[in-house]
Amino acid sequence: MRIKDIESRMQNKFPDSPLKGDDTGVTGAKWSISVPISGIRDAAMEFDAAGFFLESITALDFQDTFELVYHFNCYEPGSRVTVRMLCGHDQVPPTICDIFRSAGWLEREVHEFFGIKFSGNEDLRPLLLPEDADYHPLRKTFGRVGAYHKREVIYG
Amino acid sequence: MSEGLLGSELFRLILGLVIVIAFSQLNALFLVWLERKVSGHIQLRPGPMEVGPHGLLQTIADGVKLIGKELILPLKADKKLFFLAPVLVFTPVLVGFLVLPFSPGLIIHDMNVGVLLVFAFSTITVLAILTGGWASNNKYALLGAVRSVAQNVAYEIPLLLAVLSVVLMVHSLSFSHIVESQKTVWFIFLQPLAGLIYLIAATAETNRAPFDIPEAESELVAGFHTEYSGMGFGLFFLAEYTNMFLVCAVATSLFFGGWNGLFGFSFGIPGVFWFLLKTYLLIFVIMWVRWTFPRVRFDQLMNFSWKVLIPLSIVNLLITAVVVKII
Amino acid sequence: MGYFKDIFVGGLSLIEGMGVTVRRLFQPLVTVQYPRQKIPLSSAYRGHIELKVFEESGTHKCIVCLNCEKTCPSGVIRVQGEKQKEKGPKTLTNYVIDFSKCSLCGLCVEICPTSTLVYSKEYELVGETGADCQIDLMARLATQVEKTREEKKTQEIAA
Amino acid sequence: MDELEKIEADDRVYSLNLGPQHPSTHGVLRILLDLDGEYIVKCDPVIGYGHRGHEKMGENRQYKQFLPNTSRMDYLSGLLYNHGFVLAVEKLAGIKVPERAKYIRVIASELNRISSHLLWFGTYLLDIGGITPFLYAFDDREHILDTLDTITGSRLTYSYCRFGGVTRDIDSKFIDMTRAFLKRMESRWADYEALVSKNVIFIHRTRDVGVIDVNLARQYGVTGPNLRACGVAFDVRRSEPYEVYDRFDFEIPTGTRGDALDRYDVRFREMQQSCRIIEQALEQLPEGEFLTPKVPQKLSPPKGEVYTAFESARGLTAYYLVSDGSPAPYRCHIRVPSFGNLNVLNDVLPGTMVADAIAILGSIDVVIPEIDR
Repeated sequence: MRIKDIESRMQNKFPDSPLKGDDTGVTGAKWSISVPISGIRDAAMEFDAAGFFLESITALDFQDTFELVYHFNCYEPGSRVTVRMLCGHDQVPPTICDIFRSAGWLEREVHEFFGIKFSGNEDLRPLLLPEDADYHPLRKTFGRVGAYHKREVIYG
Repeated sequence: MSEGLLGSELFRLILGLVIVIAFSQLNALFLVWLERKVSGHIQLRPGPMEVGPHGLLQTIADGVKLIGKELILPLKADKKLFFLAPVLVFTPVLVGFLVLPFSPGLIIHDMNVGVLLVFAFSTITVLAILTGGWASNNKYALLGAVRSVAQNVAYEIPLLLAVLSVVLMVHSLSFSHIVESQKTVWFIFLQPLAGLIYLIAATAETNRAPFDIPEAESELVAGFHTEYSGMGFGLFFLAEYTNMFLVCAVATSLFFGGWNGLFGFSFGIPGVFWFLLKTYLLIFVIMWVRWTFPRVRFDQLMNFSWKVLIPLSIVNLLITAVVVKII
Repeated sequence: MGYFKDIFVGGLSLIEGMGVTVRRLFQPLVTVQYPRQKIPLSSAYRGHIELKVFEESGTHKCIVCLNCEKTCPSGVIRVQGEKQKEKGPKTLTNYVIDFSKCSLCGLCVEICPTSTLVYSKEYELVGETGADCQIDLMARLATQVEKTREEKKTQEIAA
Repeated sequence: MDELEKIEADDRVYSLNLGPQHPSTHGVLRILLDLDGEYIVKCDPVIGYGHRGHEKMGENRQYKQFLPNTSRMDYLSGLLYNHGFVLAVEKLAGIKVPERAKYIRVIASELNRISSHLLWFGTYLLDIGGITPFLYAFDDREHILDTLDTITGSRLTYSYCRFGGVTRDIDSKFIDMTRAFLKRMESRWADYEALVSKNVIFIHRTRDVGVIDVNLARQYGVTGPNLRACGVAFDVRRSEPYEVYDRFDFEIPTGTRGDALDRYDVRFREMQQSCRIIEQALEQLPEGEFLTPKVPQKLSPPKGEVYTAFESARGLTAYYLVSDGSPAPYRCHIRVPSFGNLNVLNDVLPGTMVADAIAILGSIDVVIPEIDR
């Protein structure tokens, strides 16, 4: 069971961050963990060592902060795990594209849509937007926007 | 020399050339229509139906459209070579028609080296393709042209070796001699392997699927004629079909008894119809093959030639030589 | 020996493939010659929307509630109505759809409280400009009413 | 001396711009290839020509208004994308779905999966030069489209699923047509095998071409048939059964070598498995409602997030929706399988030939608008 393996690895690595389990299955993940910006590379390395693959990277734009959401999964049933990382609007998280090769494009996508830079990722050319795009369309300050909340409004 | 001008060799040649050009063009138009019909029915659709009865005039309409189109010369293309290539591609085909034995009296110029002439000139086709591909100044076209050269070099060898085994049996390079010696038994029954090798190599020579790698539209867009528009493209297209007729006609003469009937019986059908019937049947087979198989890869194509066709044809030639010597 | 076996097996597979294609030569065609031959439309076919003509009233039942206009994801629908009496209900005066934007999702048809929006069976549509894609459902309704009336007449004559 | 060699080496390598207008790039993909002769030295896919901003659109619309958008991402399996989206929203809002609707969705989804695979089958053969199988596959696909047309009223972008069910109940006509289709396919598989699967040219074109091993697949997040061809039996329908997939007996086809031939084989057998699923679903189909009437027109799910994965025709697809309690999602992210499947080309293509590149690209089965979103 790789999920058990990664559970103990994460608890060792991040003793301060509790694993938030999800029994309802709504979030699609077995549990989620919040890691600090400095910890994402360590976490990714643990997932790589445990044989997980990176399913997606995406970001949420809040008034007070960005939140990066990494979904890891492995080839065993129901083993999805969410790793969340708060990242201030002017902070630069480290890349994990040397650990998971798929992260290269995913980070490029997050960068063009949200303007989050990843230190260490050399290739942050826009992926889906035109080559000369200097706007970040998924930010809540761009274009038509329904609501712009602080993080606690949704996550309490 | 009492026939005067009308009987002179020069007049025969010129008249023949005019007939050849007219026939080859009409024939190519018909073949294009036939190809579309065959492919259509194989694919459970009717093919062209709109212009003329069963779409018979469709290719003429297409030709008129092609003539009306602008000839686009790519920037930085070599103008002279670019326009030379489509013309060049037709020369060998037309020369080939001069020695084809349609029926005993219907040969424009019965040469004692007819077979040699056809194959000597057919090499020019590849020169034309290379010229066109090079002059277009387009990477896809150049890739197609380079592929075409390699392919033709590789496939001319088994082609000629297969033909050689027939020539050995007849001791002649004249088409009419070869056809006459098949009066009772076609050479395909004596030389089945050579016949098969000839057909495969001929398909490759004419750049037909599954050996159409110089054009390979899913890889190289349109290969060597990517940059050709209007009648430039049209000439390449017509040449392909005329060429196909030529190789099938040669195959008919060499292996399938030419104007002769089946096992010496002609069933009252004139020789020229026998000849055309067999040629069109062979053309149908080549079309059928095209609409059945995927395209082979470039290196596999070369492998097939060097590792299978050439050894087999050499062995076949050796056996033929030995048998001919003994008999 | 494997060399010859490969050639033989390979050749055989090619002949088998040619067998499949040549059989097709003698099978009936599956295509139809479109403008002359047409295949029947499925009963569920979703064309652009139109106003339904109800038999009892001979006209539509639109109450200008604007639900369709509000629910449309692409802003296709423009509905206008006006009150004929001071306190009475609104009557429809104008119903125009911009078909070039429509994605045929059917949300408007489902939300219509009086079921007066239905899918038409129209599929031969062509337009050269944006204006050609504007479909005036009120004008269309007039022809629909005309058509049903004629159909009724012919039926009566036949009866 | 070294310098001269370097210049020569530089001269040998030239770049070829494959696409966006190229017969085999399936839509608007552009690949910058550095070539040495016919061999590929470097490959850089350029995507985004079909970017429409679906994620931004999702944030600006009510949940149900985003429904038509979903089938326009992967237009070949639009119904599966519809299906996945309603699954996500139903989970988020806690909407119960009647049993019959679940079965209907599964049947329609599997039909759509077969039609998507059939289209891939045809175009893949087209890519490697066989034109006739393409039309045979389209002939079969036409039957599926006609069948789906009778219940959805549409042939490509279905918008068939609704929160709490589907738009239209299935009738005996649909069931008969589906059964007839299943029957028809039984004889078709043999034809395809004779025409393609056993064909020596086809096998030579695909065997050991574009090998993706398990580790490379994991590194790039490759999913779906491409992953199963490497020998990993990972299928969302089995690992996280949604709807009623846990009630059916079906196999997950896997390969061993991870090459183009295996990917072909896996998809080919997947179509047969989908037929099996449909057969069982038709048998078990219960009576009842096809749509819950209780879903409010303006749906405002509670605050929270949902991540729902489902198996589209190309692999693991997921909707990530964050709700702030309003009728429109705060964030709408879509995890698309083709993203990783295309990304892996960066490592697979170098060292192969141009002709192989086409064969590999086709075998990966990418749908570009899905990546571009």
